Amino acid sequence: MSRADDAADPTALQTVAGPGKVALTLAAEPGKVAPLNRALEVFHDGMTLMFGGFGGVGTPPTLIRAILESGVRDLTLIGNDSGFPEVGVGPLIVNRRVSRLIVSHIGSNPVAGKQMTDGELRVEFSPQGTLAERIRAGGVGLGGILVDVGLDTIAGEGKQMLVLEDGVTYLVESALTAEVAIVHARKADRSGNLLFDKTARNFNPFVAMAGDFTIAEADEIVPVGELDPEEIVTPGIFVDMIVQSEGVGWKWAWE
Amino acid sequence: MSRADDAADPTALQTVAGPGKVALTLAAEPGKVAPLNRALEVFHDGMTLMFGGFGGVGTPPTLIRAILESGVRDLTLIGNDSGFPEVGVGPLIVNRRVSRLIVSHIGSNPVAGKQMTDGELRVEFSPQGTLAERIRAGGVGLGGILVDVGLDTIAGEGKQMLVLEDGVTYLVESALTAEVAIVHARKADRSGNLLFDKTARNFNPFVAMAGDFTIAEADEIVPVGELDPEEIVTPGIFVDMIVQSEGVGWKWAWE
Amino acid sequence: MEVGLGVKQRMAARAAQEICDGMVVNLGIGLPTLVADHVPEGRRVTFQAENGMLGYGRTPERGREDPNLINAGGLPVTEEAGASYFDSTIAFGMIRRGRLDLTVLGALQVGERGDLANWLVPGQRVPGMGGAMELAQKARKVIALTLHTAKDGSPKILPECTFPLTAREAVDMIITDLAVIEVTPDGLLLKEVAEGVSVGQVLSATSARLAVDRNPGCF
Amino acid sequence: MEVGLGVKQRMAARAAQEICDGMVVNLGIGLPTLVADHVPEGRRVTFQAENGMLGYGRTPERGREDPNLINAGGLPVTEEAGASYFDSTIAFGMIRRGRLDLTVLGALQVGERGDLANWLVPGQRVPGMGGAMELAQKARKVIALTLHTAKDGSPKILPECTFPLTAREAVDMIITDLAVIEVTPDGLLLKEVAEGVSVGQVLSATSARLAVDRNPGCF
Repeated sequence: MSRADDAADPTALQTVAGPGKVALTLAAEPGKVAPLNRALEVFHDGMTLMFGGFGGVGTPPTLIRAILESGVRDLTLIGNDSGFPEVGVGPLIVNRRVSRLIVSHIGSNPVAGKQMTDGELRVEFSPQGTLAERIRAGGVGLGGILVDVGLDTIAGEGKQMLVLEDGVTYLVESALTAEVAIVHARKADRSGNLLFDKTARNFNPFVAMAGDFTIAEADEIVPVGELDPEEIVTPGIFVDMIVQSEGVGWKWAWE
Repeated sequence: MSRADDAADPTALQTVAGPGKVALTLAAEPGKVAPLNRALEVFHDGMTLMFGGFGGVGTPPTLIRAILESGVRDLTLIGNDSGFPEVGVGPLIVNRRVSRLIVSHIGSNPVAGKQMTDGELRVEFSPQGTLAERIRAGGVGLGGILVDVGLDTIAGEGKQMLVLEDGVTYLVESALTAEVAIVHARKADRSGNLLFDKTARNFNPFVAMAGDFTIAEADEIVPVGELDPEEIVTPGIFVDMIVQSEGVGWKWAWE
Repeated sequence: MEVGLGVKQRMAARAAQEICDGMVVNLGIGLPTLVADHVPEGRRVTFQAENGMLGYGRTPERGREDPNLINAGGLPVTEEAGASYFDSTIAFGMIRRGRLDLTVLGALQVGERGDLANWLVPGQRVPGMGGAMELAQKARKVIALTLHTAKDGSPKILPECTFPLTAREAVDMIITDLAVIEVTPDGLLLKEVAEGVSVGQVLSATSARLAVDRNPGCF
Repeated sequence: MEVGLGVKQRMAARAAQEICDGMVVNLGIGLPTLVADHVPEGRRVTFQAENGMLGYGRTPERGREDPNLINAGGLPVTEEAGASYFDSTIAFGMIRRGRLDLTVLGALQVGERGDLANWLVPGQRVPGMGGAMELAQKARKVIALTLHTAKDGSPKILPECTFPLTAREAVDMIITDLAVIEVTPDGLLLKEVAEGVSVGQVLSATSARLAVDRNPGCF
């Protein structure tokens, strides 16, 4: 018996629903593949949105563009970084759709820095590896982790601490989840099994687990059974919806 | 600057050494591949040994046989379970080489149960998912995890608890590492990159990370560059030594 | 009392009726394992094994077993289309994260508020909890599949468990050789009796308070 | 003071001398990235990128970049034989577990006990720490690769950092445009000076106590 509010209601099986609050009927669609406008139904003002990617690489471009065009605002974003002004989640920040960021750095997006300095954007920093583990902890249903990174710096200030039985002190870092998580996959099968592309994997596999409702944007969508079960990085059980990627629309920072 | 005792000593690079105390010169061997007798040098009485496998499936058979023949005793074993009497780590227990077990169950090995009842074997149980995360936490250098499984049962008794800022109570579960970890891989390249076979993967990938010195027994050892970088499950950096498997010598429980 | 395979198969078949189309299901060791062979025709079900597999299929033919393709109970299985392999942390990630629709677990005792005890018999056997705590506490629906009484005839469905718990208020439904019982906010409710079994027989074999449905069915 | 690429390349080349055969190395963003191009002939080195790659190689030819094959600084790289991809939790697992032999990081300030500050300029810039805390605290050897003084000429090697720290007592060696300095248990030790630079020049550009090696070398 799950303690969550999604009690054991068999009718819930008629919907595509994560463990959280978002539920969406997809009866017309075989599997979890949906058109982009269906994906947009889950986004709303004030929501918490988690994203895969690292410097924009591996951040789902089509979903970001659609979210931007949808006009949703007051977002809390959780992910590695604020992208570049025109790459990754950067455009959401530049266009003032974001009120709060939980990230490891914003160095590549000066607009984020300016909004923070101007008091328009709340930014909470975690060391990158700690942030990754906080998201993963949320994704696998843990309450948090104990870590000693940054313990004796201002990054540890004001945080809960704990002395383990062996006498060593750790920072207590709480798990992170989000109403919706978006990831970018190289390939998805229609049941949501995902493969990623080289270093575009980065935060995506654990972000996929940490969404109460997870949407994968895939470069290629294949029938169930086409992926080698040994190679699958994200099992489909963590993915609630799949949309076809329209490709990266931005110009890379190094170009 | 690492806080561990393995300070930044460039001469340490002449040895194959994990972050812990075991160090072994392998100058004569290209890569990390070693004959079985070299692997045996790292085992000693009273040591902590972590093993991959689940009901014996994925437990390295050749290493277990060699450890048994070597006569080392008074071992602390950390892994999912106590195997069957003739499968997995079972023979080490049956032959009284083990003084302490940290596992999730011993139901498949009645000898372990009898030794526990007779006071010959100390057994510490963790719920399986908690145990897996404790080992992984050790493997990725965390101090521990917060988990609510078993919180209101005797499994939580005597354990540290912690109330997070949101008011939810969790058990504090410390990370686990071991002097030596042994895993069973389907394929290894000579730099230690590993692939596993179907459900023989189980505990192996995170056990491989949690050893201060990790030995992989591989069914097949291939040159560096032969494995697809996208498919590698355990990056070679976590593996200190590779030995050729001689195959499973036991008869499976279901046979 | 020794119970024949026929009775066990009927219990498993009844449990399988609770599997709805599209569910992700984890079957515990022992009796629950039999459930896989009774999934009603036409229902797509994804079986999860906590050692690290999603999408396993039926038992392979004798002689075609793969020693590395095994469910969490240690028995050989097969691979269905769309299957995936992963390590056990991810397997339990799915479970703790609430992504499992249903688990069927064995039971030593069930309390009337749905408490489950299935990992330790004080003074007798301490097999350990394995993955039962995560499954009982975190699956969306938990079925206890168990004989109605212990070998000595004593009731297993009790006001309070006397054995150490696996999880509190975890069980949603109890399926036994005698009955199907729902755990409701108001207590236990007898929904169905086995063919040839009377309501009175069920009540006398149960030491927990047990309300009887207005119109109990039969299975 | 604007420093030419030649000086930076010489600094990078000096840092590359610290890479021993077989090392696993992580290079920070900015100046440290240049180190990859100066690894001495014949030394096998495995570069790790904390986004999730082990075994990347040199910068690809112009026009042959792969947007999904990128180091942690966001720059295109290539794949060496034996490379592997993994998610960022595993990348930091390697780092926290002490499996990295060497990291080369940029610095805003270095304290005389090896404290490192490189993520925040109070009142000016708050780029965030990224992965620098893990790298500085956990790599077996940490080199701070930085200009000896700030743009306004003020010393960056100080008795105590005035900016918030990335990690305490983390740096093992400081390589600048002027000098190579070792962090020893007894404090900073000037080991080498840059060609054409005098020991006196280094001392006057350093506000931390700085002992001078009996026989300082040149690079």
